[in-house]
Amino acid sequence: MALGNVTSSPKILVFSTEKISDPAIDMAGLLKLHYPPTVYTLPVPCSSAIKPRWILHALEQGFDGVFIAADGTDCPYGESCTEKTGAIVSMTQQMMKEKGMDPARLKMAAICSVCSEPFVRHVKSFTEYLSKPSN
Amino acid sequence: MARINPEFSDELKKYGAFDANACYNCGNCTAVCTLSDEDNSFPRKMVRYSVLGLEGEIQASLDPWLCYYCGECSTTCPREANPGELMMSLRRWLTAQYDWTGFSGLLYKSLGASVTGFLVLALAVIAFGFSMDFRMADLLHYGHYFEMGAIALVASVILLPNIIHMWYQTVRKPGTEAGLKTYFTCLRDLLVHMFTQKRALGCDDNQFRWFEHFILVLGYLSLLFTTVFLDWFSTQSMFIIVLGYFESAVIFVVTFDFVRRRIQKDHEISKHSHSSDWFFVVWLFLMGLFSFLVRLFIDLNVLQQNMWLFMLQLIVLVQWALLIVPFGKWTHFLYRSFAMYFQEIKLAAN
Amino acid sequence: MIMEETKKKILEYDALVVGGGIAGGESALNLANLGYQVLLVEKDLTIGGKMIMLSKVFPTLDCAACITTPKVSEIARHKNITILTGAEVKKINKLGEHRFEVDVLQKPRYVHVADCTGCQLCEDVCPVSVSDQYQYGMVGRKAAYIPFSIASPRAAAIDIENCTLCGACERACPTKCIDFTQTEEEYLVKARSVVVATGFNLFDPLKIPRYGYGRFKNIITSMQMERQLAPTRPFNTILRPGDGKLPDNIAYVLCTGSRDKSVGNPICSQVCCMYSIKQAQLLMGALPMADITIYYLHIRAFGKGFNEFYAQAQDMGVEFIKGKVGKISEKENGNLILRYEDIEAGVVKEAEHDMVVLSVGILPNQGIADVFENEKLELDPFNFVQQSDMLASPAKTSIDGVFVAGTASGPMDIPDSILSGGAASAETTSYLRRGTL
Amino acid sequence: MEIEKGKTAKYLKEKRPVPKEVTEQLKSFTKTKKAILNALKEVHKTIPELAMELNMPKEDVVYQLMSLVKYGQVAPDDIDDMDEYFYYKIKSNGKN
Amino acid sequence: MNKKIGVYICHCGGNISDYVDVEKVRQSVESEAGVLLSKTTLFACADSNQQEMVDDIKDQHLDGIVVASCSPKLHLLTFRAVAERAGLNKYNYVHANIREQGSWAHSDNKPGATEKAIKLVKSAIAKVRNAEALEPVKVESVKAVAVIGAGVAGMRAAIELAEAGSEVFLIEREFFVGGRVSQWDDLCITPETGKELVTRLYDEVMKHKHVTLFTGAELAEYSGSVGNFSLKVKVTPRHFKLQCDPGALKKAIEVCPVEVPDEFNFNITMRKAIYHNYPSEYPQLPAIDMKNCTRCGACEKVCDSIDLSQKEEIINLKVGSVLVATGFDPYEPKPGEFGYGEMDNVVTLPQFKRIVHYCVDKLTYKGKEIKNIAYIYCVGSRQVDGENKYCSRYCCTSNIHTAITVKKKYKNIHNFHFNRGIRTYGKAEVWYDESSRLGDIYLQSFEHDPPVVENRNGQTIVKIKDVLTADKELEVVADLVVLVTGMVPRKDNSIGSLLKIPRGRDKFFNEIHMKLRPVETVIDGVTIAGAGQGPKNIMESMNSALAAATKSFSLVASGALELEPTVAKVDTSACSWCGKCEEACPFSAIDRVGQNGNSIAHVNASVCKGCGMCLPVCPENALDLIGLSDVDMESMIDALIPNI
Repeated sequence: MALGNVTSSPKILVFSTEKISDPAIDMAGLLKLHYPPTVYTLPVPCSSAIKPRWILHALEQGFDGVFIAADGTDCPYGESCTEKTGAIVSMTQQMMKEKGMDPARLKMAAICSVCSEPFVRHVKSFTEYLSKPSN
Repeated sequence: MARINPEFSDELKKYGAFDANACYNCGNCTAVCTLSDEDNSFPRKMVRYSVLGLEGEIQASLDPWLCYYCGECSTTCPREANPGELMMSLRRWLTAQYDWTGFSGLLYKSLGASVTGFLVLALAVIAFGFSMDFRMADLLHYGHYFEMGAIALVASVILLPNIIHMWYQTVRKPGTEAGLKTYFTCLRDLLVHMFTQKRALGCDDNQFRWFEHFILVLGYLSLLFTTVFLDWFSTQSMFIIVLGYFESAVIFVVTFDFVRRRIQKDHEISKHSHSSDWFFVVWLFLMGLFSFLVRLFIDLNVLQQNMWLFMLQLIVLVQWALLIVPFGKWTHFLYRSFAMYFQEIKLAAN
Repeated sequence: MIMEETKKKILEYDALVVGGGIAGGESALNLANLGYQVLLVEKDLTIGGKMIMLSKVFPTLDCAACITTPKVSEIARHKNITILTGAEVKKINKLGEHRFEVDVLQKPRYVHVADCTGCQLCEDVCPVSVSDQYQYGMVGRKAAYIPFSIASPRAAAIDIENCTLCGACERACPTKCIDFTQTEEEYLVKARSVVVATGFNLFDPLKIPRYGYGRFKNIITSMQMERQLAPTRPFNTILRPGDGKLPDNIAYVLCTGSRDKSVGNPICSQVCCMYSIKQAQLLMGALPMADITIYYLHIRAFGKGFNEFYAQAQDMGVEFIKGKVGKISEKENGNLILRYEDIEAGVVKEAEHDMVVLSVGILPNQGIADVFENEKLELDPFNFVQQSDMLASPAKTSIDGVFVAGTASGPMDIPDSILSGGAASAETTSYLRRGTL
Repeated sequence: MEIEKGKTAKYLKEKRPVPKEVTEQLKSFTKTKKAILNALKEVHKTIPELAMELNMPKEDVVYQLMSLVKYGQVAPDDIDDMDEYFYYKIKSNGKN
Repeated sequence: MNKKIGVYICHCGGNISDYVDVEKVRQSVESEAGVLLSKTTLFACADSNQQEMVDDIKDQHLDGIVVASCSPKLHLLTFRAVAERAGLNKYNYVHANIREQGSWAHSDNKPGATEKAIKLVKSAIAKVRNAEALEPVKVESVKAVAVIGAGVAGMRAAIELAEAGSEVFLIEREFFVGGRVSQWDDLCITPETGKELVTRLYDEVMKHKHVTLFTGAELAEYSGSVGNFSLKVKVTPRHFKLQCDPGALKKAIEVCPVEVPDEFNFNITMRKAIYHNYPSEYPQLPAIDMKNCTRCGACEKVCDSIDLSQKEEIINLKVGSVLVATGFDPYEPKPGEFGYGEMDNVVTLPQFKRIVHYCVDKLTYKGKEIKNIAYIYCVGSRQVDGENKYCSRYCCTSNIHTAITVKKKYKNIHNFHFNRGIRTYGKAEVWYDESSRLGDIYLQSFEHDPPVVENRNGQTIVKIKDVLTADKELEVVADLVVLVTGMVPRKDNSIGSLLKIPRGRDKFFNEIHMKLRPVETVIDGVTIAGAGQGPKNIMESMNSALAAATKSFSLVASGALELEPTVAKVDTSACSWCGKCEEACPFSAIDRVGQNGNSIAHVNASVCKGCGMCLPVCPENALDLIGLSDVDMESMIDALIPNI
């Protein structure tokens, strides 16, 4: 569906977490680590609270990719976060496959509260992946 | 690879240095110094070498002689490390290094040795006078010959070898290869600097200091000439007599001002006086004054009755000629000029 | 009550905070949040101290205003805090534990602050133009003026020294808040504790004539550069005050008036290295083509994130030269020649720059000690307020019940000032509690 | 003692005469202001151009001109070809 | 549905407006559904603008506001307060982050940044349109604070908290209090020694009946949230009864067969398994180190006070706030780093301080007299290749002070400081001056060319290319090489990982904002103080301890707290209890309750922390977070969708 789109850069929705990964994304700005402005962030309390339907909604409505900036082991709500977020991702990817979407349009990585550089690296490489004509 | 010697700064302290260790190497002193340039950036480098105790580097350097001590580096030093005074002390230390007899070092480091030296010479002169029954004519006669002899002796036995030593340390040893022609062509600088101290004009403080110094040097050299070669004390020539009066007056008037400043300490350069500085200015003052008075007494025809004055004059003269000139601060006049000369040679050779 | 004292307004507070900068503000706010009644006395027309004047702050590059203004407005609105601006503490007498008697003198502002809407109409009509102290003399301001747009209170004031009393402002004022009949107000404050947060003064570079500040117009102080970079800046961009040229080769001279016994200040000011590095980074953003050179002795990048910030400036291309600038001379075109020893090369050099910023140091703001009458507020050898128990209770002074916050006790950066303000309020709290138990 | 609101300056003037320097200063500012505004009437100018024309030290022009910018009477225009000096122009009526 | 929305777009004095065309943003959103007014402002957070917003809300009867400015981490609370002052429910205000995630992140792409800002503001408008008035969850706050770490910062904070009127539990992992400062002798700023300072603080702690000190105690478990934390503290026994006869103790130490390196002296000496760090140390009761004890029982035979049967205890505590002051570790040089571990005369600064402490008239180490000491700075700090990029702040001053002490205490000492640029900031500059004047020699290395320590013919040589002597190679024969090691975070990060305190790039605990909230962490109710937050000297640690105490106290002072209403909510009509949410909830906030004969899930609002973990697991989509419903999320996503 992105094929007919004329805009230059793929649109990515990032789910960040209020206490851990969102500060890292803020810091990326602070450090002027540039990344494409077509990356939009919506903070949630914890990455394991993201409902698959939100992800699907975003992808269906026009986002080229969704990136979950998960808490990883730093999650203030408990160790199980990573595992639970992982489950959400695989469940959603399953649903994406069923809908004929490339499951690689959903990505997840743990972004610690100071992982500004890894965040920028992730969204840049994700952008690159999504810009490939085959996608 | 140079090895650090922390004891060296203690040695330098005996030559009058103090607080140089406080230096935090900001380079302010070098930057404010108007005589410092890209080829010779000082005094910080010398401060640094002194702190580290790199004696070889200091001996090979002419920088201490290139400084004419305006005091700006010391007044503006953020650490009050007194680089100006350090440079002064290095000149004393270098004098001691150049001097093959070792007397310089002894006199600089020990006030006792200096005083003893002065006393011994004074007693020797008195003994000599005694042996002559204080006959004025003989004394005048021998006094005159003493001057000539002393000049010849000091110049050939002490000063010349020391200058050669200095040359070896600062020119030859660091590897400067200069042809004879260079030595010849640069001679002009030697003479100019020796007689004019031109370089001091580059200092940032007032030029009056240079002027005073300049006329003092001229007065001193011409009085030397007048007494030794024109035989001032025995001449009948009105011209020479008046010239001598004038020259000796210049000396004691200017040195009086120098002494006054050292007492009042109103300028940075006169704040810190080493004993060798006192000896230098006071003896120069006494020489000028006594010479003046001796001639005056001759002219008034009262010297015969006042032999003590002549004896005093002779004592001061002997002390000056045998202690201050070969080993004391007087040598700076020579080394400075030669430093400029060697510096020109080094520049020309590179 | 004695007759002559009846003129004075009598006020009672739990704590008197002297100085409305960031440290004093932090103390006042903490105390007020715990329910204590606080009187904040500020000499200037606005609270926020020096910080509110700054551009951005290191090492996070947050804008100073973004941090100061909300704090300032929280202070201004707090129901437990009373603010007196344009007021000075004249006398403090300690009558006993928890009993301080303080004389405060408030100069007339000639404006009723409560009625002023900050519309600036008075400013428009005022015919007078004098040097603007809030822009460190780089531009003028009117005699009827609002200090600057984010001042608190954002209200006009009349500079009576320079006013021609033409009355134009009064006629223009829509709320009729200008009132030339105002007179000095004297207050007698009964306070149970005192926090001294009187901040610092900047070194005056006129004391180093060989730098030529004042004579050479393109040499400015770091505070003037700070203003040029701030959102409430005097020019529309960075300009040389000598001729209005956009500078493209700017030099910073560190340790101007710090670590320098020859000007009587042997200590390090702790912030100059970092604020200069910060300004250099900001200048590289504002003037992308400009070269920035910082002449330093030692870079004191010691705090959290500071060394990384220093490395970042190096990566951005800021040039760092180790060597103290010895003297500065001016060329015909207004450019400046800096003479220094390049320590790494051991050689004296000269460099030309078209603008020079003197990174001036922090000096004590000395008056406060004289205000204490019957007990002595001890000062340290550098004339900052002496911390009597520096290790265990850094906010304590020689007088029980008087606490010190921020740079009044020595140079420090903003995070340290804020922590110190927090410490002062903590100590004040326990002191006040000792009074009630 | 009732003093009318909005006319209090007169009251203070009686009590406290305005120092001479203040009025002098005002005169000199008004003069400079006029001169600068006059010079900018026709064409926009840079600070060195203004300094030359008004025969004023450049630093004084910077100070006075920037004050006028602040008071909204003058506005910066383009920058010169060398990217060195801004041109300044009169701000019409205080509205751009 | 809110229809009267005010939108405020901040210039941030150029921080935003330099890259984002704020006027364009304003124009693009002014006709969005529900937007009644839209404004740009120089500083949204300035007092005058706040007042303007209050007036707007009141005059125009706004029912929702959007502020587009910096990160909400800075000013969310500021604008919530504005809303409240104007009588608007604070949850009807939504923030758009167009600085950190807008102008700054995309300063290289102004049109892109503007476009993104428009989308972010529209998204915020979409959310505020659906926003409801919410009431914060009110909880009772336990008027007690747990202070973790009884070093000087922890003890000082405990004293302050007790004086302010809180119950304090001071929890120390070691058997003795005082932390690192007890290992220092002279402290440079005052004549007081570390021991004396610790003693003073300990006495003060003991005076307060509201402070309970646990030694040998570790935080084992933690649950709950601000105002109401439950802690389980594991207390290891000392194996000593309270009274102990000094003679018998001496004997017990003598007979103990176990010898281990004494960590108190940084392993330069040995101690027994029965030990105390120094005479009159606090608490004045020795302890047995059970990790090394062989339980041979020899000590029990000579000393009645020893009781090897004492058991570990678990203590449950309820507190409203936790203050973490766990301090630092000195950097441990790697084997071979400047000869450490390979040459027998290379020690660290902390070790050196202990050596100086034990040598009375003559400075000796391993039997050899020390005259020439080479100090190598920045070991473990400002690493060019390693990962510690930060400056450890205290080491220059501390080392110079030690060098002065050594010079004054012993005869004929020569100090050589191999540094990277001395950082004696502030008043500490006078120590640098004094040491220079005493004849200490400072040598500075280039960043990429550190000094070299080598063994040549049995002599230890330190070589350097000296910045201060124009790159000249210099060398010193050293009798002892002291590595001036910096501070690193505690090796044992169990507290940090238990409490989930985020760490900064330097791996120290991170505050929320260095200037706005310098002692708070993102974990509500957990504050930090002292060198655990980053290198600090004692005075700076004390300042942060006092500031953190104030902050922690303010959380428990009133006995009640308001918490975010963002908790999970069950759609009772959709739920048909399957138990998955109960399983997913890490806080046991979900119970099974009966409703009309059926079982459904119920959320206990005061226990729920609003993490949302229960949301995706519900097969019926019966769970939502308040303020983060499907409608909220999807309308926000829709607003972000490109080219609509």
